[in-house]
Amino acid sequence: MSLFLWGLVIIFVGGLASLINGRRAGLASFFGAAGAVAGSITAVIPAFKVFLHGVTESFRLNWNIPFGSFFVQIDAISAVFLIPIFGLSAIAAVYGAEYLLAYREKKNLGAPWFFYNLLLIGMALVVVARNGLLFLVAWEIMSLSSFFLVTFEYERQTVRQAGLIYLIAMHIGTAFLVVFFILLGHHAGSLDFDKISGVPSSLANVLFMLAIVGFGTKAGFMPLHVWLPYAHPAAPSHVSAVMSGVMIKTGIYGLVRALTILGFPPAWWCWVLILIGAVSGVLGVLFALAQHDLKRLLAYHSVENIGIITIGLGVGLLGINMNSPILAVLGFAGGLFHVINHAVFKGLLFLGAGAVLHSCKTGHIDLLGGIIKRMPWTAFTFLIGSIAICGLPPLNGFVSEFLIYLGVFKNGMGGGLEAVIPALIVIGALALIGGLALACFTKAFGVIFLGHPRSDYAQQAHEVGPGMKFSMVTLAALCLLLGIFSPLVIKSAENVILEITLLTFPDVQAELASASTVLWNFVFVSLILFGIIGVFTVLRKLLLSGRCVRQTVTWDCGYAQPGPKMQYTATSFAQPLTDLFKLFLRTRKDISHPKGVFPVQSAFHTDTSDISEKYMYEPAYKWISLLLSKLRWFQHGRLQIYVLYIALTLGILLIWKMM
Amino acid sequence: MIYALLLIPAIAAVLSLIVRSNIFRRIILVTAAVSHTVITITAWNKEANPLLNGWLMLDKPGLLFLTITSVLFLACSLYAFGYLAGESGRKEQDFEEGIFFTNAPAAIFCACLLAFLTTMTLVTVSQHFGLMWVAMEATTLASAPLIYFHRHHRSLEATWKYLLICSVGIALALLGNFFMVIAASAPESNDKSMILSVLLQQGHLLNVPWLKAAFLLFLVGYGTKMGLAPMHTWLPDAHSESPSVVSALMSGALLNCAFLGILRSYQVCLAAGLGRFCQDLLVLFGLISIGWAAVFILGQPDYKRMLAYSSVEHMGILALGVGIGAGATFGAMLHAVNHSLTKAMLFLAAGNILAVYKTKTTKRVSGIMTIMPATGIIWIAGFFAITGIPPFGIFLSEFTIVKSMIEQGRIGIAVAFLAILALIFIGMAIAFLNMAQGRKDDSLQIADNPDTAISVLPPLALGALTLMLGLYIPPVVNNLLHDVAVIMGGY
Amino acid sequence: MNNAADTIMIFLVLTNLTLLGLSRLGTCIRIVAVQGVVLGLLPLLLNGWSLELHLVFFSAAIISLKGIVFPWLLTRALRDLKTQREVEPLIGYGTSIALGMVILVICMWLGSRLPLPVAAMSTLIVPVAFFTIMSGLFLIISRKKAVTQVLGYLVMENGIYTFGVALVQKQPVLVELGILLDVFVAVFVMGITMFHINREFDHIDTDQLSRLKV
Amino acid sequence: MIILKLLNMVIALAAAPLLLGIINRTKAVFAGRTGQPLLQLYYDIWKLLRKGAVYSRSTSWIFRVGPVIGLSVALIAAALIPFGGLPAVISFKGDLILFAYLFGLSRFFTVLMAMDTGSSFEGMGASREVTFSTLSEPALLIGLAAIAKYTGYISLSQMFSSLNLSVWLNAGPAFVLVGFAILIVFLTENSRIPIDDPNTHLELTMIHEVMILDHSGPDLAMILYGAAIKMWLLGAILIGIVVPVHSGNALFDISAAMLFMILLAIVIGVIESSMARLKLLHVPQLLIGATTLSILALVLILR
Repeated sequence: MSLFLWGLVIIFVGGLASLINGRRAGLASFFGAAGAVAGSITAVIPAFKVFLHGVTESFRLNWNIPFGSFFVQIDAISAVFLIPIFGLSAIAAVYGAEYLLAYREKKNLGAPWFFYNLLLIGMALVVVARNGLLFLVAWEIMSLSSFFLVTFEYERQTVRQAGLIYLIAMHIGTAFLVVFFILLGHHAGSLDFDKISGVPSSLANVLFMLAIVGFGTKAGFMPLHVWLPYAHPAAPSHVSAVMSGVMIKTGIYGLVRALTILGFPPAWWCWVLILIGAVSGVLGVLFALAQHDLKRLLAYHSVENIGIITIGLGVGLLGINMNSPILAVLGFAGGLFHVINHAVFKGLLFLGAGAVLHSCKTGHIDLLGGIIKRMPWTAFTFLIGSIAICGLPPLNGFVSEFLIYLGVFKNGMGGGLEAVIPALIVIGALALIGGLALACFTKAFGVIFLGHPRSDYAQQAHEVGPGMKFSMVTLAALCLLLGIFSPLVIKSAENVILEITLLTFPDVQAELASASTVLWNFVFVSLILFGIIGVFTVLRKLLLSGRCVRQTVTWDCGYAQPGPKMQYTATSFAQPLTDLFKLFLRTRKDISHPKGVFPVQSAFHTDTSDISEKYMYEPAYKWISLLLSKLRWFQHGRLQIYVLYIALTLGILLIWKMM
Repeated sequence: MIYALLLIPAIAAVLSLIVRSNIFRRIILVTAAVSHTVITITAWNKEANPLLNGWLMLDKPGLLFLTITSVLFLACSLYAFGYLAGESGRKEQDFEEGIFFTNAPAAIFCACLLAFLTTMTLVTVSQHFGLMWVAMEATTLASAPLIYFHRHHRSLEATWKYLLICSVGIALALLGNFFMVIAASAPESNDKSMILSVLLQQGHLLNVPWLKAAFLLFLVGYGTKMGLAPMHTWLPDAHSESPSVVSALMSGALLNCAFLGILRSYQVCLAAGLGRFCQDLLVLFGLISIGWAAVFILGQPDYKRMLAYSSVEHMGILALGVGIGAGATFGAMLHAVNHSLTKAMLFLAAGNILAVYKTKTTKRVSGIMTIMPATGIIWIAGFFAITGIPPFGIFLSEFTIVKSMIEQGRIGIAVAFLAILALIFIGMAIAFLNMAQGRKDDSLQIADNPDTAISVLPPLALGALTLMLGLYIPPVVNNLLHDVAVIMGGY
Repeated sequence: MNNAADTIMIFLVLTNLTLLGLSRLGTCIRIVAVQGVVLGLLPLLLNGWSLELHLVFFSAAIISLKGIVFPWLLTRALRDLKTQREVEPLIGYGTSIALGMVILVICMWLGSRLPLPVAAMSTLIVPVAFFTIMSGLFLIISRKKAVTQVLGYLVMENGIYTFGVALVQKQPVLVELGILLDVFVAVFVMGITMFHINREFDHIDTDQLSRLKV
Repeated sequence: MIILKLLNMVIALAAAPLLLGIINRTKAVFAGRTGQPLLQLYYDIWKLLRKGAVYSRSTSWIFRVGPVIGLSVALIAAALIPFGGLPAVISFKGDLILFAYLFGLSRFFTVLMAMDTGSSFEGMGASREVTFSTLSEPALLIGLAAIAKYTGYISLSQMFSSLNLSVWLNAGPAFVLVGFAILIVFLTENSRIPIDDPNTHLELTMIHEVMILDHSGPDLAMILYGAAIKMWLLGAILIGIVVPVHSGNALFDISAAMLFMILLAIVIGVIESSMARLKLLHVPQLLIGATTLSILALVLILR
C-alpha cells in the first residue's frame, strides 16, 4: 500500500515540478510525463499483486474534517480498474510529451501537465477510496482537473462550450452521488464503506437509482451522455484518450462498488442495466456513424462501449439474481474485461486521432483521405484499434463481447422465458452494435486513411515523432496480446469475480476455467489464422514475383477526369444507415440544389445533433430560463416596492404566526 | 481586551481624519487592522474579561464572528492599501455612461472603514440586546459613506436604498427589542435585564406570544440587513456600486454580523422552548433566499451583482442550516466562515477585474486568464469554491447541511436545495468561465500584466484559507464551531 | 386606566390618518413635529409627571430632536428643493385613508392577540403603536419623494417609540440615548444623502432612482 | 474421427466453387442458354492465379493484404462448420459466435479494399455492404440461438449433429421460420438476387461485385475462392438446419448433404431466374423481417 501512495506522491511531485517550470516547455513536459510514468509504474505494482493474489491491502488515517477519514484500500475490484488507469495514463503521458510541444509557442505547458497528473491521482484515489467523503473529494478532483484539461484551448468558443457542458453535467451527477453517500452513511452510521452492511431493500432501491444517475453521468449512459461528444473532442488527444479510456470507467467502477455494497439485486435492477446498456450501445454507435468529426465519432463510441460494459454488468447481476453462476461469472468477466480492452483500444484510437489532428490540423473526416501513405505507423495502429473496437477476432475486443455472448447463450440453453429474453436482447443488441461499429470504423478508416487526399489538410500529413509512435504501437501490441493471452487473464480474474458476485470459490473457479478453455480454442483458431495469413502472403509474393505488376489509375468507368472530390465521402458512406435509423438520429439536411444550365454552386450539408440534448435538455433549459426571466420582474428598482416587500413579509408573518 | 478591540479602530478612525499625509493614513489603516487581528487571535487563547456588568463579553459565537470580521478586514485593508494609492479623490470617467465623477477623499474612506470595523466589533461583543441594536444601526451609518465612494448617481441611488431599507429593517428590529423586553417583564422574574445570559437563564419565564412576535421582528429586521429574501433588495445595488473592498467587507462581515443578531434572539427562543417555531421560519426564509438568488443569478448581466446575489444565496444557506438544526448547525457555522472567506476573495478579484476592464458587464469581460493570470486563477478557484466543489471548504459545509437534512427525513427540502444549487451553478458557470477563459479582447489597451502583489496576495490568502478548511479543519476551529453549534441548539 | 394616555393614543391615530390624506409637504412635516413633541411628553406623563432628572432630560432630548431638529432638517431640504412641494403620492389620498382604516382594523386585531403581561397605561397602546408603524411604512411605500420617505421613516420610528416609552420601563438610559443618537445620525445621514440627491438630479423624486435593477 | 473432420473440410474447399457453377447453369437453363461450364469458377481461379496484377496508384497495402485475409478467414471458418453430420475440425462452445465474427473480419477488409481505390463506385458498394450486413448479423445469430435453444448445445458441431429430421415433427413451424431467415441471410451475404445482382458489374445496383472491380490476378482469385467458400459454408448451415439427415452412416449422410447442397444451388438459381432484384430501399425491410422470423422462431421453440 505504501508503494501505491508513494507512486501517487511521485506523480504529484512531477506535476508540481512541471507547473513550476511552466515557461520552459521542454522541461515542463519532461517533469510531467516522467512523474506520471514513474509514479504509475510504482503504483501499479501493488495493484498487480492484489489482482493476482487477491489479498486486500488497506490504509487508514484520521482526517480532520467532519465524517471524513482517509481510508483507502486496494482490493481486486480496485486493482482491475487501477491497472488500466495507470497503464493507459503512463502511455498517454509519453504521447502527450510530444503532442503538447506543438503548443509551446502559445501556451504555458505547466498547467496541463499539472492537471494531467492531478487527474491521474484523482482517478486512482476514486478507485481506492473507502470513505464517502474521500470518494467525493477525489471524484471532484478528477472532474475538475479533467475540466481544466478539456478547456486547454479555451480561446476557442467551442472548447469553452464543451467545458461548460462537461462541468455542469459533472456537477449534477455529483449532486446525486452526494445524496447517495449521505443516505448510505446514514444507514451505516459512518461514511466508511466497511461499516456498511445489510442495506434494507427499499433503501437499496433508492440508492441504486441514485447510483445509476450519478455514476451514469460520468460513465456516459444514454441519455446522460451529452457532455461526452463535446468534452472528448475539445481536450488534447492524449487527455481524450485517458478520459475516454479510463476516466469514464470510474463511473462503471462506482456502479460496481455500489452493487457490491447494496446486497442481493432484485430482478428489475438487472433489467435496468441491460436496457441502459442496450440503448446506450445501439444509439451510441448510431450517433457515431452520423458524425463528421473524428474525435466526436470516437466519443460516441465511448457511449457505445460503456453500453457493452453495462450489458455485461447487467447480465452478471442477473446471474446473481437468478442464482446462475454461469451468467454471473461470464457477465461480470466480460464486462470487466471490456473495461480493460476498451481502455486499450479506445486509448489507441484517440491517440491515432490525435496524430491525425496533429499533422493535418483538422479532425473533419470528409476533409481527409489517403494519409495512410504519409502516416503508415499511425494508419497501421489505427487499423488495429478499429478492428479491436469492432469486436472482431483475433483481437481483444472480440474476447470480452464473446464472454458476454457465451454467458447468455449458455444460460439461455437451460432456462425458460426469463433466461431467454435477456439472451435475446443481449444477442440482438450486441450483433447490431457489432455491425454498426463495423460500418462506422470502415467509414472512419476508409475515408481518413484510404483513397486520395480530399483537401490541403490531408496533403500536409506527415508521420508523427517517436514518442507518439511508441505509445500507439505499444497500445496496438496490447490489443493483440490481450486477445492472445485472454485465457490467462480470465483465469486470473477469479478474485475479482469472487468479490463482486459473492459466489462460492469452486463455482467461480469452475466457470472461469471452462471459459478459459473455450478461449484457448479461440486463441488456437487465431494462431492458425495468423499462420494461414502468413502462408498466403508468402504464396502471393511468390506468385507475383516473376510477373508483370503494373500501376495505373483506379478503374474510372470511362470517365477520364475523376478528381479526389468525386470520392465517396463519409457522409455518403453512412447515409443508407443513417436514413434507416432516422427515427432516432433526426439528421438535419441542408441542400442547395444546382441551378441553371451551368450551375456554379451547390451544397449539401448534414448535421446530426444529439437527440437527448435537442429534445430533452435544451427545451428544459429554455423553459426554466423563460420562467426565471419572468420572475425577475420582482426586482425592478423601485424603492417603494422594496419596502412593500418588507412590510408585506412582516404583515403576513405576524398574521400567520399570531393566529 | 475588548476595550482594545473597540478602541484601536475607533482611535485609528479619528486619527485618519486628522492626519494629512495620505501614505501615513494608509499605514494607520493597516496597522489598526493588524493589531485588531492579533488581539482577536489572543482572545482565542485567553478568555477576555466581561466588561460593564456583562454588557460586553466575548462568548463563543461572538468570538467566531469577530474572527471572521477581523481576518476579512485585515485582508481588505491590505488590499485597500494598494487600492487607495490609485483611486481616492481622483476625477474619473465613468465607464458605464461616460460621465465624470470624483471619488470620495481618502480620509473619509479610511475613517469610515475603521468606524465600520469598530461597529462590527461592537456587534460581536455586545451581550445586551439594546447595545447590539445600537451597534447594528451604527454599522449601517458607517458603511453608507463607503458605498458612496464613487460619487456618481448610481452609487448615490444605491446608498439611498441601502440607508432607507436598512433603516426600516433596523427600526423593526428595535421594535423587536421592545417586544423582547415586554416578553421578559413577567412578574415572576426578578432580573429584567436585557443581557443575553440573564434572558437565557429565565427562558422558561418568558411570555411566549410576545417572544414569538419579537423573533418575527428580529427575523424581518435583522434579516433585512443580513439579506434574506425578500428583504434583501438593497444588497445587489449596494454591492455592485460600492468599491470592491467595501463589497467584500459587507458581504463577508456585515451580513454575518446581522446573522449573529438573529442568532442571539434565536438563542433566547431556544431557551424558551420555541426552537421549532424559529427553525421553521429560518428554513422558510432560507429556501426563499436561495431560490430568489437563483432566479437572479441565471442570466445576470453584471458580475458584481451576481456575486451579491450569491451572498443572498449563502445567507439563505446559513439560515437553512440553523433552521434544520442538529448537525446542520455545525455546517451553518462552518459555512459562515467559508462563505466569508470565499466571497471576500471573489469581490477582491472582481475589483482587480474592474480596474482593468472598466466594466461590470459580464459579457464585455473575457480572457482574464490571458491578461492577468493570477486574478484569473483566483476568479476560477473562487467560482469553484463558492459553488461548493471539493476540495474547497464550502463543499464540506454544504455537505454537512444536506446530510443533516436527509438524516432528518426532510427529503423534499434536500432535493429542492440541491436542485436550486445546481441551477445556480449553471448560472455562475456560464458567466465565470466565459470571463476567465474566453478570448482576450484585442481592443483593450492594457499594460503587460496588471496583477500586482498587493492586489493578488490578499484574495489568494483568503482562498488558501478556505481551501485548507476543505481539506483540514484545525482542532481548535473545529471545537469552537462545535461549541457554537451546541449553543445554537445543534451539535 | 389613564385617560391622558388614551387621549394621546387617539391623537396619534388621527395625526397618522391626516398624514395619509395630506398633500402639502410642509404641513406633513409640521404634523410629524407635533407628534414628536407629544411623544416627548409621554414618558413624563406615564410616570405621573414626576420630575426625575433623567426623565426630564430624556423628554427634553426627544422633544428637541423630534420636535425641532428633524423638522428643521427636513424643512431645509424642502427649501433647497425649489420646485414641487406636493407629496406626489403613488396611491391617491382617498385610497390611502381607506387603506389606513383597513390597517387600523388589522392592528386592533393584532393587539388583541398580544395581551400585555404587565398592566399598561392604556389598552390602546399596542394597536396604536402598530398602526403608527404601519402608517410610516405606508408613507414610505406610497409616496414618491425622498423627503416623504424620510418622513415615513420618522413616523415609523415614532410608533416604535410609543412602544418603547409606554411599555418598556426601567431600561438603562444609556441604551435609550444610544438609540436616540442612532436615529439622529440616521436622519442626519439621510439628510446629507438627500442633499446629494438633490444636487445630482435636481429633484428628489425616487422615480429616477430606479436605474439599478435585476 | 480426425479423418472425417478433415474430410469435411476437404469437401468444403474442393466443392465450394461448384455451387456457383450450378447456380449459373440453372439460370442458363431458365434463360434458354447453354451457359458456362459447371466448373467455370475453377477455370477462372486457375487462370487468374497464373496472371500478373494491375494496381491502382491510389491503393495501399490494405488493398494487397485484404484478399489474403479474406481467404484465410474463409479457410478458418470452413474448419468451424460441420457438414452433413460430420463434425467440424475445430469445435468448442460458442464457436458459432466466432464464426459470425470471422466473416465480420473479412467484410471489414473487403470494405476497406474498396475504399482504398478511392473510386466512388466502390465506395457506394462498400456502403451498401456494411448496411445490409449490419442487419443480417442479428438475424443469423438469433436464428442460430434458436437452434441452440432447441438442441441445448452452443457449439455448431454439437448443435448440428444432434439435429435430425424429427425436428420437423417436434418444432416444424419454428424450423420453417429459421430456415427462411437463414436463407435470406444466405442470399444477402453471398450477394445474390433479390438483394444484389452478381451479374451487373457496372450498374448502380450492385454491391459485392463492385467492391472488387479493381482487383486482378491472384488477388481476384483469392477473393473469388473465398466468396465461394463462404457460400458453401452458409449453405452448409442452411441445409444442416432444414434437412438434417443423420442416419449414423457417415458416407450416406455426406452424400445426402452433397445432394442437398446441389439442390440448394438449383433453388438459388431458380430464385434468381424468377425474381427481380429488390429496390435497395426495400432490402433493409427484408432483413429486418428475417430478424423477426428468427426471434419468432426462438419464441416458438421456447413455448
